[in-house]
Amino acid sequence: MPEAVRELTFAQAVREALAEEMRRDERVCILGEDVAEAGTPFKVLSGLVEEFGKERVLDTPISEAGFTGLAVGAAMTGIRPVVDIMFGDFITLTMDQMVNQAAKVHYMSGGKWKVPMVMRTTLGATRRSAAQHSQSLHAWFSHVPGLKVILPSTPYDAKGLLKTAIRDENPCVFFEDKMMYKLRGPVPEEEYTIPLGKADVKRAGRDITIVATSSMVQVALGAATLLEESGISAEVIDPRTTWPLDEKTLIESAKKTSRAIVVDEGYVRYGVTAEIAAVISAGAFYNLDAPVKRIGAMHVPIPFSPPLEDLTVPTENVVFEAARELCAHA
Amino acid sequence: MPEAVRELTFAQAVREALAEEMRRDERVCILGEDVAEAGTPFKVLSGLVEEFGKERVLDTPISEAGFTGLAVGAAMTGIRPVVDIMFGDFITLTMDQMVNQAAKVHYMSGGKWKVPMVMRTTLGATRRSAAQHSQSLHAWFSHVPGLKVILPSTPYDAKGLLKTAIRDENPCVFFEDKMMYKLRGPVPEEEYTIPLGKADVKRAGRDITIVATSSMVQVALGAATLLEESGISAEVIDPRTTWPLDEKTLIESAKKTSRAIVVDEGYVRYGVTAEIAAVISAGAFYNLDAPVKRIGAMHVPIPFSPPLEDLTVPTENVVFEAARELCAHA
Amino acid sequence: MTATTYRTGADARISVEQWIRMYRRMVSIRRFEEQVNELYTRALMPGLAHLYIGEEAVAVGICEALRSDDYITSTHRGHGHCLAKGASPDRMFAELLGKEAGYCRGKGGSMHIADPATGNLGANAIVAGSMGIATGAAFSAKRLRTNRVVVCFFGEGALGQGVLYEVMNLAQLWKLPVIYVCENNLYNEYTHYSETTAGDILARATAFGLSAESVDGQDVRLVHEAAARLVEASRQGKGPAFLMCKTYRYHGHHVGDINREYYRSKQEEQGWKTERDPIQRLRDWLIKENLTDAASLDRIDSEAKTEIEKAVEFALAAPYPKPGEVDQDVYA
Amino acid sequence: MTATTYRTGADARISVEQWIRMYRRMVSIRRFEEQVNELYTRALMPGLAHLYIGEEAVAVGICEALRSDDYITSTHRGHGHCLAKGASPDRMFAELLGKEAGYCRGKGGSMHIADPATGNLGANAIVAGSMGIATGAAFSAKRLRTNRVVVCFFGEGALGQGVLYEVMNLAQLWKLPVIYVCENNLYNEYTHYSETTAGDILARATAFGLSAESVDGQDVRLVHEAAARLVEASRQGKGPAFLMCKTYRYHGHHVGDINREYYRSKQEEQGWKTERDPIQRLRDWLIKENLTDAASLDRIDSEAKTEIEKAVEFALAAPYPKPGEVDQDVYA
Ligand SMILES: Cc1ncc(C[n+]2csc(CCOP(=O)(O)OP(=O)(O)O)c2C)c(N)n1
Ligand SMILES: Cc1ncc(C[n+]2csc(CCOP(=O)(O)OP(=O)(O)O)c2C)c(N)n1
Ligand SMILES: [Mg+2]
Ligand SMILES: [Mg+2]
Repeated sequence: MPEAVRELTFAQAVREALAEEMRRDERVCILGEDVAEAGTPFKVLSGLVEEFGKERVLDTPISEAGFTGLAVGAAMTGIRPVVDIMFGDFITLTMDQMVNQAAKVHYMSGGKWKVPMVMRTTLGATRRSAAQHSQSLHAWFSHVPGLKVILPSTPYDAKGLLKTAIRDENPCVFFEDKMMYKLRGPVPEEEYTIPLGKADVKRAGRDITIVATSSMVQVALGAATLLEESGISAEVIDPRTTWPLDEKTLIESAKKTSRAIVVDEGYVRYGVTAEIAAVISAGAFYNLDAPVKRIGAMHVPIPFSPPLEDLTVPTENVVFEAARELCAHA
Repeated sequence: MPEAVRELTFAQAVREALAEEMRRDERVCILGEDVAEAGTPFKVLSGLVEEFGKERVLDTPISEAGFTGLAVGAAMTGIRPVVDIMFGDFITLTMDQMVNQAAKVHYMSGGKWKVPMVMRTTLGATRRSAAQHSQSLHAWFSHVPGLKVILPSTPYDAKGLLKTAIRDENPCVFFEDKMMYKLRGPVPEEEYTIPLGKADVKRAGRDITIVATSSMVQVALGAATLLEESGISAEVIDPRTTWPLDEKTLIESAKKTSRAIVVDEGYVRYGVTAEIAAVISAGAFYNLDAPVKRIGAMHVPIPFSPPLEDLTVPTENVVFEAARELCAHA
Repeated sequence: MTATTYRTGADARISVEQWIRMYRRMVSIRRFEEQVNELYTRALMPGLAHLYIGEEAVAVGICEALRSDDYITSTHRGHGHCLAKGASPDRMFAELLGKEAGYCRGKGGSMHIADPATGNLGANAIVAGSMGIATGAAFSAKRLRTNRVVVCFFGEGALGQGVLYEVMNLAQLWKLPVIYVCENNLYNEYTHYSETTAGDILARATAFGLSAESVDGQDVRLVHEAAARLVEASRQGKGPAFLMCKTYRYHGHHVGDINREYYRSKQEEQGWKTERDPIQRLRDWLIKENLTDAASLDRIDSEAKTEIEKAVEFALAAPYPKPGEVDQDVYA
Repeated sequence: MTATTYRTGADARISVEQWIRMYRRMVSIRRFEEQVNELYTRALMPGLAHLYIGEEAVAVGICEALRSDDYITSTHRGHGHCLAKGASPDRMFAELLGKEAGYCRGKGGSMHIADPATGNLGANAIVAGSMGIATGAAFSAKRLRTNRVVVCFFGEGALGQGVLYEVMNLAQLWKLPVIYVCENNLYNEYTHYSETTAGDILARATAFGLSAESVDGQDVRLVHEAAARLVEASRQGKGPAFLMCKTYRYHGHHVGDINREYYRSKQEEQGWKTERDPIQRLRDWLIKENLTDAASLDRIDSEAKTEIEKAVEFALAAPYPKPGEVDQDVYA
């Protein structure tokens, strides 16, 4: 990254990625509920319909399965759709289209048809939106061969990864933590893309590896600062994509530091932390000084009540304490 | 288990569990496609409509979301529905009903409403049914708080676990490996149930722990026989339910043997093997002599072509070789 | 429309007490929702809420036609349904504030209020999310021979979800006692329904064999007349029905939706408020017909106001659930 | 029905060559499917297959109305659609046997045959699974101004799936060139459609604004006439349409469904086979109208037989994919 670059919010970075790709390639279309004039409830898409028109930014009925399925067919036949699923909780309605159709079309057809589409959706809690608007369900898609799953943690990554996803020939799912839309960060004016499947060392360190995804990267970075004050040097690694997964970078880091924590806002059980912990536990087996620690959402539907909800998501402090404890081990 | 008990097939055991529970509790109903006269394509339900009538064994339209949703409401209001989803691949269509509704109703209502329902469905490949009829997607439900997930591996377990699931006050998902329906095994005539959340040591051993689910238990037992001939004593543990998960039994076994393999027919990545490997890696950290090895479906949509399909699923030999290799470690 | 056109046969069977109760409920809902807005504006309420103001006649006219053990399912815009089915404002406010005294111990919030005591199967934050549930409750009612009827409330946006058609098919095949009530307030969030809804709405129900009709949702008397008729038929075993109520939400999609001019005009809003207000309409009619007088209605208004104010106070003062509650009730 | 009633305006525009081609295609499909059954019975085919025998007039009559670059989507009962759209039997058999020479290199099998060269977007083993895809292809056709039309084939069982209503709504709102073709063969697997289908099927489409009609699917001339008209209208920008073809599968739901008497009688089967066979019907008409003679048709019959036999031989002799293929083409 060059110095003194412009700052954008996460939402602006997403919007800029879309606008640039829509300018570059007129096959790119956006489909979703309230995406046009409203620009989505999060206002992430504001202004796009004005520039690209209603033919390319299409308000749909509330039919997540229907328009996701439509996008699969459109992608097979020359359009590059970007589907907007307002809340990640609603991917439940699209699983057949994404998993039985989008993910399998290329393979089942012996490599003949392709499905170059992107689904953009959200994850993340603490918005006081309760159990049906707060889930982080990205582990499901990560489990399915044929899909790529992207979890940007900064405005910079959001822009670069989304541009790559739009150009990718496969169905990609792009999860945005809704609580990060206002997060600001440097985003250069110049064109750039970020490859899928390459982890990013968000902070180098020696004593412990913290693997974190999406907004948990910010939490991990906060924890790393606290740890530094306690004399512990934490390395924060952001896989950026859960599939493809850059195992090598994660394992090498854990080998170096000999301790690892995995932080993800999905449920711990059968979730992203399970896979990454399993990968590190096996890959760095002979170097680890302590069990890999997993941190994620509490195993409950997300409660509405703020004091309860706040207990369910990982915080800087929880990560900090866990790291300190791990570092106390031989 | 008493000696010289009767043998039943897996399908018969499932049917008997349903019949007994339907006799015991007239609120129990079965809903699904071709469940009545046809008794399902696998003939698992043959004879039930004759005994219980069309009011309690209901053929539905091909509306997986619709009748699963209907079951949620019926369960809340006094019926105990058992929903039949013909192939596990079709749970994609029920995710909203199961995850956003069934799993959350109890919690979201502050404990007031309950959803005592069972979804029965299948998993497992090698039936030459290709990518949309061969998946083992149980990891998804295992990830979701509010659901219980059951994977019987023998006729005995199938009967006892299904009876318990029907009596449970929560939404339970019961996965049957379609390739096991003809498997025979002892099933006593006397009434019994099996608690959810208790692993079963299917074979005791000293040198290595093989944790296996569903039909992979049979594969693991086969491998254990081969291993015995090589002088390796394998302990085969069947968690029986992925949620609740009997961590203690798994960890204790791994501590004892100091080596573990996890075998599950779902995809390895972000799947059941990830969770179990992570649990054992952390829980038995100081006792393991080798990394926990994971074995599952190859990370590809299941191909139709028999020689290809056979490469995608774990076999006795693969488990045997993996175990031998692990045991070669210090 | 003149008063006499309202004097249908059904009207005649409704007692004055019932009209007064409906009036009181509509006023309560409105006061309730105004307070919700107030709580939001004063940053006392966590999250958002979707106000029912303007649509009161629908919930009230329909729930008045139900027995207390009949069931309803509700939506993200659910406060009106809950109150009309008999929930009490104090515990509702407590829920909206995430307090332990709330209907769901604070775990549900605005979009998930549920209450077995009043037959409320729950509000639902998934558009069309409660359709299966409502149909299933009707399945139980039929199988258990409880003679109950179920009302499934949903916005016209839910017409976009396929599950509606799946369950209407099931309900008609099995003759289940469920009334699908479409609250057509013209907007799916920020998009006019004409942009999302092809063809003819009622035909979407009649195609599945349901009887379907449409009613002016701003007139509680018409709503109630239709509801009473359809509920009765369903209770008699005639199967499901579909009722579209034409209505309007005066406020934004949710409390934070303040600038609305990019999707609808102030004039349009003004027209509905001044010319078709359901509370004003019933009030005018009651007075005109000499069923009561303005002073009595004013008294009801101020009682409602007081009741709601007290309820807010109760909720504001109520404690949050204890931290240990967080992992309770995940499993029954 | 007498021959003259067939002489509609549309009929007149069809050349003899076209009728002969349709005849040949129907015969080919039937011979193909008989061989599939044979392969299954002789345990030479892995897995199962769903035979199209009896329904040939639907696929053939409709695909004859399509350009070769028009798209189709198909179902688990898809061999007829593939062949009618121009696929060659040898590579289809190879696919059914899991051979590398198959359309999908053996990875798809009977239920997933797809072929860009003939505009076949793919068969689909999820009931209603291809409806989104078909509608999306129509979206592309409209946006990219290719003037293509898409035909979405599905069985009447798919009427149970909500996604159909979601995409019909979208197609009508956006005036997409897609024809939803419902092959009503009376059964959803082992259940008669009247037990699963409430109301009126055509009304389910007209409710969303689609033009909808029903045709005797055993008469290729009626099917083709309707298809040609609807396809043309769609190509002109008139939007989507719905066509129900009343038809019947002679065999079981799949090749292993032998004992069918618990869900349908032998008489019923016999009636359809002897009185309404689509091949026999076209044959009789062609001869009666002097458009060809029996000897010429016999020649076609035996050519088709030979072609299919050769295709089977090719497939049986063809090699399986190499093991290394197994993890190829997961990602593009
Ligand atoms: C499955 C799903 N998709 C999208 C949303 C987001 N959403 C919440 S309310 C709403 C509009 C609902 O419109 P309508 O059904 O007409 O109800 P109204 O708000 O007008 O009462 C949308 C799109 C949701 N909650 N659930
Ligand atoms: C979503 C889904 N549910 C169930 C099935 C199982 N299944 C396969 S074919 C079929 C019946 C289909 O009937 P219809 O659509 O009328 O087609 P037909 O077989 O009569 O051609 C069913 C239930 C499936 N493949 N997909
Ligand atoms: Mg609305
Ligand atoms: Mg059929």
